Amino acid sequence: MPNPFLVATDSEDDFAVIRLDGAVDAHTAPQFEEAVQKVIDDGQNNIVVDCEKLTYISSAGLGVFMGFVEEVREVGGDIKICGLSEKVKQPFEILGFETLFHFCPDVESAKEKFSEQTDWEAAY
Amino acid sequence: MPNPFLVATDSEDDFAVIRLDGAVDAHTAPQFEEAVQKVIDDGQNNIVVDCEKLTYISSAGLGVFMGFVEEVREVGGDIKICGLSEKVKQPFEILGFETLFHFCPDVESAKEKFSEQTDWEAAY
Amino acid sequence: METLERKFTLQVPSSTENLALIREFVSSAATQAGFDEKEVAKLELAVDEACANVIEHAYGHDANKEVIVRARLDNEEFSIDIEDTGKGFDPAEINQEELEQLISKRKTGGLGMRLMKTLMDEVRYEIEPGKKNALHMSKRLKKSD
Amino acid sequence: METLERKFTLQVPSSTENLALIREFVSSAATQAGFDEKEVAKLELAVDEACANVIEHAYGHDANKEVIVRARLDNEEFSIDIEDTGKGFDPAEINQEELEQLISKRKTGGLGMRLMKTLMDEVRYEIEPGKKNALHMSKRLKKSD
Ligand SMILES: Nc1ncnc2c1ncn2[C@@H]1O[C@H](COP(=O)(O)OP(=O)(O)O)[C@@H](O)[C@H]1O
Ligand SMILES: Nc1ncnc2c1ncn2[C@@H]1O[C@H](COP(=O)(O)OP(=O)(O)O)[C@@H](O)[C@H]1O
Repeated sequence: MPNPFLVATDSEDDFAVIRLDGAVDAHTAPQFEEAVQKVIDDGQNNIVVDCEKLTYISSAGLGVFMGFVEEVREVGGDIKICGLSEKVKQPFEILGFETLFHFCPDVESAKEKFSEQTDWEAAY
Repeated sequence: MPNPFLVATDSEDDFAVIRLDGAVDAHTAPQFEEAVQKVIDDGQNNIVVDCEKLTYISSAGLGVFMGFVEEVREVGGDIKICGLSEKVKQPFEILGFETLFHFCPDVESAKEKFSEQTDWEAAY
Repeated sequence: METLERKFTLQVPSSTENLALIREFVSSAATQAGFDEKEVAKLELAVDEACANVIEHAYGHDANKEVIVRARLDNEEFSIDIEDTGKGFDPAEINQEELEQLISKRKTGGLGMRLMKTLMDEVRYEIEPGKKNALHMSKRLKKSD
Repeated sequence: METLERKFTLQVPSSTENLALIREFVSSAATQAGFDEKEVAKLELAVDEACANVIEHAYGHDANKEVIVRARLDNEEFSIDIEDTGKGFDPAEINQEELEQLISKRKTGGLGMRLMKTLMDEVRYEIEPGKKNALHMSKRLKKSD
């Protein structure tokens, strides 16, 4: 198969970094969802999703960001998205994710972004 | 498209190295054939075909080796094949290429192989 | 100018496992139509969304059913037809909520049809309940400016 | 044990440009059948050879014609059917020369059918000249030892 999908989670400092490798579609989104759920269950709400090796994402994958972000923001955490290529960024842009999520170039800048206070409530 | 095909030719010392990148099938074999023809037209008969980045080869690609090797051997040259992965090696093995061609791990060892005298005539 | 017409058809079991192949199929046909990499990615996404809906909503993940994707290209446009014989639905009744609403309701779905409409020039459903549900989408090759 | 049956069909213009997609198609279906990477590569190659023959010999590179590949998998085997309506030929009359001969005659072809026969467990042609030429190939999933 052309696109084996892999998801790996690391604890780095005070953050959970979830790395997506391959394509997130309706077939593989459940694995991504499970990874986010596990991080939250473990009490970590500062989540960076590293998309550097993400080759594709459909609405099933975008839905994972949508479904969890409120929950972590309520307790002062966030889900930051980093490393998106121009091509993979398209669906995020089309649906207006950039006004409701922080996009960062890499994991380091995503971690730094957590120190900024953002009033997401005002956005929706 | 998943497999763009590239062929690049370099003159290295007294050898022409033809590097195949991608899949050689009935669609792309003519580009490979053209590259070999050009090398021979330029008077170079010591040819190394570097298959390190070759992901696939069908009989159309194998036919290029078959069609030219006699011509270069007649004038004391050869076509050596190097860098084949286990997977891509399969069709060569099935058809018995290893008794009629030299397979080498890399370009350097293929070049060295030219100093050995091989009586290919005895093989066919 | 020569009129070119090319048809591609793919029929696979109705399982999300086959979405990757469906995207390869669209990518091949769209690349031959002359779309650039970014446009090809859009077409792949639109067809993936449409087929994911068939697999999930029309056939409820029953892999004994089949998804059929037809692509057609000529000098002017690239079109896609996807048919299902599932339960059907009324596209006009689908309430397309804003991303903000979806997030505050913690929804994980509801974006597919919006994506399809944004990505393609034309998206048209023909629903004949109990018979067949047909989706036609198209994209022009060269935008008239 | 549950009997599983899955069918995959791909129909594309008769052009070597589509061989890459044909291989992706076979790779997807064969991977779902449970073949390992090396076996999948063999199936891709056998089907590529068969389709290249249809595109070149049956249809003489006329891209207005179409190549249809059907794959079927069940618990026991993976089978492929490829049909063409081209001029046909008599497989029994094809003189399969040894590699040595081909090389000394500077031939660039003549290996495809030998590859197919080695790669698959079964290769069977049914030629009805002027009507249709059908090729059936299959490979067992688990070799009986
Ligand atoms: N082919 C289909 N058959 C039946 N219902 C469908 C089909 N396509 C879409 N729908 C309905 O339209 C709704 C919205 O679809 P969509 O915007 O793609 O979001 P999602 O699939 O994430 O729910 C689906 O939830 C479903 O009820
Ligand atoms: N589908 C087909 N229709 C017509 N002729 C065919 C077909 N398949 C094979 N052949 C004939 O059989 C010959 C041998 O085929 P093959 O072993 O694949 O080698 P090659 O295609 O390189 O010639 C071809 O040259 C052709 O004459």
